[in-house]
Amino acid sequence: MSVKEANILLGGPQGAGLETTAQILTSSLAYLGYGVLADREYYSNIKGRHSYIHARISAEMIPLSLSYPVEIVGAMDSETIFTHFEDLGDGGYLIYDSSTDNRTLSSIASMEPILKNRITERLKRLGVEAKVSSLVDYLASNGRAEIVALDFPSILDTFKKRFEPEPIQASRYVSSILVGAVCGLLDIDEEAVKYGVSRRFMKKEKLIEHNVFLVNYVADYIRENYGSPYKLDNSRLSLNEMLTVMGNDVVAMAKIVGGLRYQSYYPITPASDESFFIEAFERLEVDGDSIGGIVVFQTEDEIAAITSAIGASLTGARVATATSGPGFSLMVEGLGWAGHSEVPLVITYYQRGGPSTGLPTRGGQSDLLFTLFASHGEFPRIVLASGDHIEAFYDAIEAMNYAERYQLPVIHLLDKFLANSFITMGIPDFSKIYIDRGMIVEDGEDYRRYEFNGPISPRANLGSKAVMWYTGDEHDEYGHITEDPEYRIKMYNKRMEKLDLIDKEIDPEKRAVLYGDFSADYLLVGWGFVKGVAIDSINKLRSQGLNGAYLHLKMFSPFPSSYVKSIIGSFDSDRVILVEHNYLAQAGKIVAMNTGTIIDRMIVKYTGRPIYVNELIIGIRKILEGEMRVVLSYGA
Amino acid sequence: MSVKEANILLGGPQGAGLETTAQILTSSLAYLGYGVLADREYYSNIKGRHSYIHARISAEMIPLSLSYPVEIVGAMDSETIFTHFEDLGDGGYLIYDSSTDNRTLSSIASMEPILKNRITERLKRLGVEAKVSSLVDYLASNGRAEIVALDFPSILDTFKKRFEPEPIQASRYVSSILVGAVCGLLDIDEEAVKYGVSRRFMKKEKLIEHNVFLVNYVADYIRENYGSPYKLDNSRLSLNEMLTVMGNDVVAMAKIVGGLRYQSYYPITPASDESFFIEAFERLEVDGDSIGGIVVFQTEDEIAAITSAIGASLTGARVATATSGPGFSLMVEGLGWAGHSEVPLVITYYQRGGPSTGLPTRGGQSDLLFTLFASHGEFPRIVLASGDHIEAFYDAIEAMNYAERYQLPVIHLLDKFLANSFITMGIPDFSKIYIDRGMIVEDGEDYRRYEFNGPISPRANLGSKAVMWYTGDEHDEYGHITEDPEYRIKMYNKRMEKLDLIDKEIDPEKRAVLYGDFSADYLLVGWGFVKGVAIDSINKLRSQGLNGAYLHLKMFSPFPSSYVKSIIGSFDSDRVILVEHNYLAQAGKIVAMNTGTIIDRMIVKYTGRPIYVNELIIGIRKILEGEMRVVLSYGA
Amino acid sequence: MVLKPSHYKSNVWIDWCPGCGDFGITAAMYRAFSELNLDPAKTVVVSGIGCSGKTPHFLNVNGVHTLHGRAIPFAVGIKLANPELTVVVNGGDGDLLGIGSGHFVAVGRRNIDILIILHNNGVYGLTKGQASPTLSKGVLTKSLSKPNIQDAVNPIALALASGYTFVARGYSMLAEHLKNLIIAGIEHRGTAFIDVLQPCVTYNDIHTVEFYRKRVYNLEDEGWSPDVKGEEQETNKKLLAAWEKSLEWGDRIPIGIFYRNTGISTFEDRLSEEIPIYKISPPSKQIISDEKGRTLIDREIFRKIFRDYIIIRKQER
Amino acid sequence: MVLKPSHYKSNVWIDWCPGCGDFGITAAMYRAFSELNLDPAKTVVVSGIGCSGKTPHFLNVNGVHTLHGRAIPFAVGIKLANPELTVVVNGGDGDLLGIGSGHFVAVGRRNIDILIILHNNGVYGLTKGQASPTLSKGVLTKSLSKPNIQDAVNPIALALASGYTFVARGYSMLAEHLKNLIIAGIEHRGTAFIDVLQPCVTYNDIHTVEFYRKRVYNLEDEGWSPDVKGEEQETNKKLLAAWEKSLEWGDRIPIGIFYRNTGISTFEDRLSEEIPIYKISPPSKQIISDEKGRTLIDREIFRKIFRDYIIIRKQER
Ligand SMILES: Cc1ncc(C[n+]2csc(CCOP(=O)(O)OP(=O)(O)O)c2C)c(N)n1
Ligand SMILES: Cc1ncc(C[n+]2csc(CCOP(=O)(O)OP(=O)(O)O)c2C)c(N)n1
Ligand code: SF4
Ligand code: SF4
Ligand SMILES: [Mg+2]
Ligand SMILES: [Mg+2]
Repeated sequence: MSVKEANILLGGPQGAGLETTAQILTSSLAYLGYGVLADREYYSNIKGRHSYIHARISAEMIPLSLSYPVEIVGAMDSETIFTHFEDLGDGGYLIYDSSTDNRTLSSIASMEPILKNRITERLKRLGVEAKVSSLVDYLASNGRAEIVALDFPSILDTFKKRFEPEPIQASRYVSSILVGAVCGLLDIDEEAVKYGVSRRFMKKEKLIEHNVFLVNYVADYIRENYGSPYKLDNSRLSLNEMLTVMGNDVVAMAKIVGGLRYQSYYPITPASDESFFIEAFERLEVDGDSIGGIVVFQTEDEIAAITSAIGASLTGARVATATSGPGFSLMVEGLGWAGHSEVPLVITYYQRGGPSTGLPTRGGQSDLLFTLFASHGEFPRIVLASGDHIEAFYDAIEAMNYAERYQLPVIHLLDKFLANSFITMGIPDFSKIYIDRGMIVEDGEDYRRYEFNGPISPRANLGSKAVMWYTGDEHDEYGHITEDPEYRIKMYNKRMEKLDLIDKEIDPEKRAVLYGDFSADYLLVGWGFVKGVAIDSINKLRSQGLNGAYLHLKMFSPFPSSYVKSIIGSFDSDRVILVEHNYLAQAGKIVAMNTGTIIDRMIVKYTGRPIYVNELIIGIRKILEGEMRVVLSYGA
Repeated sequence: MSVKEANILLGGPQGAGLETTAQILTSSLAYLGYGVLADREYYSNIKGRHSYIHARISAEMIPLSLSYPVEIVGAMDSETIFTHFEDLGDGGYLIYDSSTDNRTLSSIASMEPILKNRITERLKRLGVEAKVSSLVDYLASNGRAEIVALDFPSILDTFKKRFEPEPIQASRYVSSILVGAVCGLLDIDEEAVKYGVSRRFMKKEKLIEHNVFLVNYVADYIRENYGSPYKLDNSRLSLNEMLTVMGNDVVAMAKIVGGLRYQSYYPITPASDESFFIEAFERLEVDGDSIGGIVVFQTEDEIAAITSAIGASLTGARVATATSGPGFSLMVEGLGWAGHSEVPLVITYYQRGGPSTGLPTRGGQSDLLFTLFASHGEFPRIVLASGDHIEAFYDAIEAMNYAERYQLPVIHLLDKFLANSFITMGIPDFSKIYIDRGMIVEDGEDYRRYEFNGPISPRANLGSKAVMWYTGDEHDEYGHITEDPEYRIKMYNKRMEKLDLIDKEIDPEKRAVLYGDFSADYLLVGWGFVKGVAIDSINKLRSQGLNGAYLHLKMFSPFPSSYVKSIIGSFDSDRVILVEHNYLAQAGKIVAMNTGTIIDRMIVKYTGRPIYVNELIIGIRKILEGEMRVVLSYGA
Repeated sequence: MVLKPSHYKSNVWIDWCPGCGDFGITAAMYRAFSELNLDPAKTVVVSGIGCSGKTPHFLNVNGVHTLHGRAIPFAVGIKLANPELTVVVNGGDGDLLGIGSGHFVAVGRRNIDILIILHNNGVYGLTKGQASPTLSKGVLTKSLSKPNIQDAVNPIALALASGYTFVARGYSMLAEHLKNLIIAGIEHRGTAFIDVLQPCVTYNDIHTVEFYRKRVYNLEDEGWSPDVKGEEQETNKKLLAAWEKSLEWGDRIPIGIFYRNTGISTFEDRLSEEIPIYKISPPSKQIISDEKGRTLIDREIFRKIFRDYIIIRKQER
Repeated sequence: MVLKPSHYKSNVWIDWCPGCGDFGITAAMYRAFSELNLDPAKTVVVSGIGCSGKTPHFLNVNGVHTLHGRAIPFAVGIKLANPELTVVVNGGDGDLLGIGSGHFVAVGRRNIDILIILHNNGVYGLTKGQASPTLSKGVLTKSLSKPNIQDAVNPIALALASGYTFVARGYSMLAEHLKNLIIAGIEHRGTAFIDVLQPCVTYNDIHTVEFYRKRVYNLEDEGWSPDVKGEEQETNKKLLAAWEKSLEWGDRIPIGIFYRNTGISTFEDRLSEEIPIYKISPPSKQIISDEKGRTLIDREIFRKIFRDYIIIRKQER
């Protein structure tokens, strides 16, 4: 027997090697051609709080979404068992450290009191003592789960006897026990294990040897004692090469490919990993030769991040900055200057759970309306949101092209879900990529930066032969201050008419994409990371006889109003459902503002955790049965 | 013969005493019971650029709006003549300094080249040489205007001979020449002049004596030589006492009356005058006794302004901060913290011409959408806009009440038009004023700042007997950080449900006010300073047989959706017209977002100058004749 | 009733990395607060964002965990509105000297009576170890991919240049000494600053406990006298001496009070001069209406206060 | 071709108040630029907001009139992206030392090769005369309704504490001297700062031309030697001497170069070490695509650069 896909959850304390586990597994699986999507959930904490990885592995496709229950829960510690035992599907496998059998729930200091109370209540209702062994027994005894009890310390002892690792490091091998157990259950072969481990530890031969041993040792044990209940089908994916990347990485790669030459940033979760990635490639070396150089500049704050990026852009460099909510809030004044002064600028915006500091390491989509109207006064901007890793790649390059072509700020909206989830994907299609730097001029006798010749004036850079002026005040064609009312109107119009130009030039079907067709029974409307789970849920429901479609909104400014109106308008209003990661259903507000159509049915989630297929399906059914608003809440 | 109202325009270089002129005139007129509205237009400049005061004086009412042409143009300098000669109505009076007859247009360095070119063109077309004397002759000869030619230097000589003022001061008497001329034309009596001058120079007997002399001297001359063509009717206003105030002053007074105890600010036009006003009353002395004390704190920037105000609010003080666009852009992150942490806070927001530095000393209404969605994430806020000085007074107090009652930030939207226009108005009606501090508790065993008992938890202050925690992270009832999903939903809902509570508690008819009735032929929809000109234009048009109504939007969050929808819905869609001081017709977007009704006819103005009755009337007619969008542009 | 140090510990689980220097700072605060017998309800700990930013949650006094870099202006607002409160700011080096350095400089011009404690660990802890403004050029901690390209700011020198009237340095592992500094800082009337050397065990493998153990010495042990007595001459002398000491960083790192000047008026004093009732009745304490919600200022008082803006109409002719 | 000072004057009408010290600063800039024969197209004047903020419009070189307090980070971005440009910042005291002081401090840690000119007039000019951060406590200018309640920050001391490698003071009415300072500041490799005493005739009736005329003296005339030669010892000595001088403010006010250290690498140098091609081919100069708009990085190069992220599938079994 074998399976087409497997869902797994691995949990443990922050800082204890969970990421290593995920990287090894993903590499091994990719090596065998499987598609993987893995979400990382963690607290705003460096060490000790509960974190976990939730993944889907598929032999048929690159997974677009996640779902519960899972087939395997791998627990590094007892907090994971208590937190996730109900995430395990009937008959699923719980991997845990049997040496912790005597741990009680109350002894777990790192668990939030609120959650502890809730679990206590739950266990009471189930009649289970709040102790690891009791919970495990309960799961085993009523056939709820298969228990893979591994005595971690004794496994490590065996291992230590053989390899004598430095004492301080021994604990860091725990993650390999989990990897091994999973490899056993999925029947990942030795070659793949070796591949995965080698990639993780790159050239560190000793570490590789140790960990390969440990993984295989545990995997063999599992195979012997449990078989491989989730042995995966051979992959049917056609990719021969795969990128294994997080969302941050994908965007960073795209920026590098797209010619980014200056990125400023101030550290912030979950945006800064992108900047570190780019910095690692600052020399842009190929076979020892440099083909360019990228300045990645850590500023003193986000105000300096955006204003220095603007400065750099004025010299003609292709620039961007990357941030998250609190950082963007500080960039608002600079954004206005860029919009007013017609500066090409990309802001890569990773949304997290707001408001304020909010849930800084969790996901959300609650900043859309803010990005559309941020900064005082009116100026044109592009707001573009990506739905998955692949979209993010192409969009990141388009964003830079748009910024230069239209000489304005482009806000590229992403979120923590995407930023921090691993995926395996194909290498981008280079035939779809191009670079558009807009209208650039070099020399400049009597150069006028804001020459009136339509919304776009030819751009000369600081350092070219032209002399020019910029100011945040209203200005004349040269960039000098003017308060003249007639000029004011002309210059204001010139700026604002960019929106009409863009609306004309960029195909509405690129700005909003319909998955499915008009004959569907219902229409989901969403954006960003909702895409995957929406499409998968629709597919699931289709197999249950419900035919749905998904309207994926990508560009919010300028908004493809008539196209969207026509699509939404062709569905009965009680069959149109917003799906968003926020409270207000913000995209719905933008639809209403632009089309006059109020969508009043919505499925929303704002716990900071992604929307899962299992809950979205239920949500859709509820709405189709007459509920107006469903608030989702699944996930620890 | 006498008139019911008079419109005048007085111009001169910034820093040359125009404000003095306006203050003296307003006081004199108020003393005689007339209603005055006077707008001040000036460049972002300290000395030398052209500025002017445009006023309406009425014997029948407190004027709500301004209009062109005017009956009197008083020119301190030749720039005023060239800039405003076409603002003068047929047969109107031009007061000017005949010693400048030889000044040519091209010699005026302070005039913007763009404007200079335009005037040159215009004069060419009129066949007039670009010289003061030629222009004056042209106006006189074809009967376009009556010319009041005063030789300023020789008048000053006469005066100097009599009083021997210090040489440096003589030039500062120029403003009194203008006052005198206007007083002559309007026939303002000596007692009133004396009153006006005395109030301006308070107790400085010598200055009073000098200026009274000069004003009367000129006024007498005018009466003798020109009569008093605009002798005003006796006032029919019933007020026995009048406040003569600018918008800034009114709001400051309201805040003082309303119990403000801490105001932080960073200097910015046109907001900081409000703070200076409050500071002048920091001791709150009545008959020598202090009845309170207000800390007015000039911070290092607007970030410190908002965050220190939040800090002060946490101690239980009634707090506010006042700013304009660029300052608000910097406050966005702090705003989110206040919303998230449920802190009572008023931000008095004076809009000016954006985007960016924009037209920093001109007016606008382009920040509405920004205030509604500023800061990342979602949290409740109130956004309230005032339409005139009187509304501003009551609203400023309500804003503080709302902030404390609902424990949230309240953004009180005003604009430069209001801030910098003088008005005469009655003393507020104290029976309409009350103070509501919301639910405050004093002691606190096991106090929970965010106790779950509906959207509003009883508030204890720092310094009370309770101990409490605040954080910008998502938190539990105590204010400690939590990332628990179930708690997250509860706390998030608690915050957001404030909007429903407010929507229930505050009468929609207070949030949107209909002037006129449903039987009207057309409906104007506007907000803020548009109110006066909208109502006056409707009245004007009514006398021409067109019956209109005006829907005045006052609260944008929470928006009185069904009330507004019902009003707008009862008009034919081609008879509903947005009137706004911005490009996008932003209030229209909010109407669409909340009601699904797109209003697609609009009259907008974004030159930074107010909308005038004369142009609005034309605009309305154009729309009723089928135009979709009218962009107004009157005013230098 | 005297409260024991343990009373100042809240029941929130402390989620700093085991061994983090922040534990030492917090412990010193518990002890200092206990020795001063601070009323938890009249004490406010204000923090920014970072590992250091979590501090208030671990203390059983009022806590205000604010925004990255903004702890100082929040604290200033709290203090000005209710000067009877004891206000302590805890901030990271990124927090106070990077994004927040504008406020750090500005508060020096005011001498508001608060204590600012810098958690100086050389890194941005909570965002995973980027170089903070106190990390020197060329230093390569394990969290960095290449040596630091920016130079370090000198917190002591900067505080002195900004006008702080109490400038000190402590070390988180010397809790008794740090406790005494905190007590002195709280007792100082004016803006007090303590630069606390705080090992970050997870990201900074240069400025470790080992590193500091060898280098740190106590200024007092060398007879250092930080106190300004009297005239400007003396102020300048002490200031310069402190500046000189602030440059000492290498084999020997001084801790203790570098500079203290009690002769400068606090901002609260200055406000009292402007507004005589300020101290008895600061903004937080004033009553602004009667029980029925009527304003203190009624029509008559309004007419008196704003008489300069009121025009009484000329009697009808 | 040598450009005369008048060439650097733009044709925009200068709308400062007659007699304003800003005229002197601008005139000194015209002359310094002329002596250096700067190419207007390769020179950028960056300003904040305020009376001082208008400066770029009056100069016939590239001008970037930015946001209040943000001139420094704008300038930093310009310089880093195109290090061949001469970049000069003009800012007010509110601008650079109030709202912008965080950037003022931060740039000191980098030693980026720009010159910063402070228009120090003691007031917020363009917003009508509020006290700026350089106005001392108790001072009552005619624009204030009561004596200043905040103390002054010392620009020279702050710049020294922040790591500036060239710190000077000029006086706007001594144009020749100021011109020389500007030349020295531009020629200095690293972050240079000139505190220019600038009378505001409209709002500041304390710090007038008369006031300065009596007090200002030239450091050079007293044999002051600001230059650090060599080791750290010397750096600290010069730094301390400069700090001491910075405290001199009263009957005698020194102008001239307080401190200069040419031994610190510029940020641009440091970047070149990281990215060898940086100086020849900085961000502004790089070609990122071919004429057809194809990316420099094609599929093959992509596979090479990112090979660590690419997994080649196991050959089919
Ligand atoms: C405006 C803003 N920018 C960035 C962040 C992200 N952030 C969180 S903690 C932190 C740095 C913390 O470093 P430090 O202040 O040194 O404190 P530590 O963690 O070292 O105690 C940053 C940049 C934020 N919360 N807000
Ligand atoms: C963010 C922001 N806050 C406030 C202002 C208003 N503002 C304009 S100029 C100015 C002060 C200028 O003072 P200073 O920097 O000393 O320059 P000066 O006019 O004296 O040359 C201020 C506060 C602004 N433009 N932007
Ligand atoms: S990351 Fe460093 S500063 Fe933060 S808790 Fe861990 S050891 Fe402490
Ligand atoms: S206000 Fe002062 S600084 Fe501004 S232009 Fe006038 S004199 Fe100069
Ligand atoms: Mg730190
Ligand atoms: Mg200034």
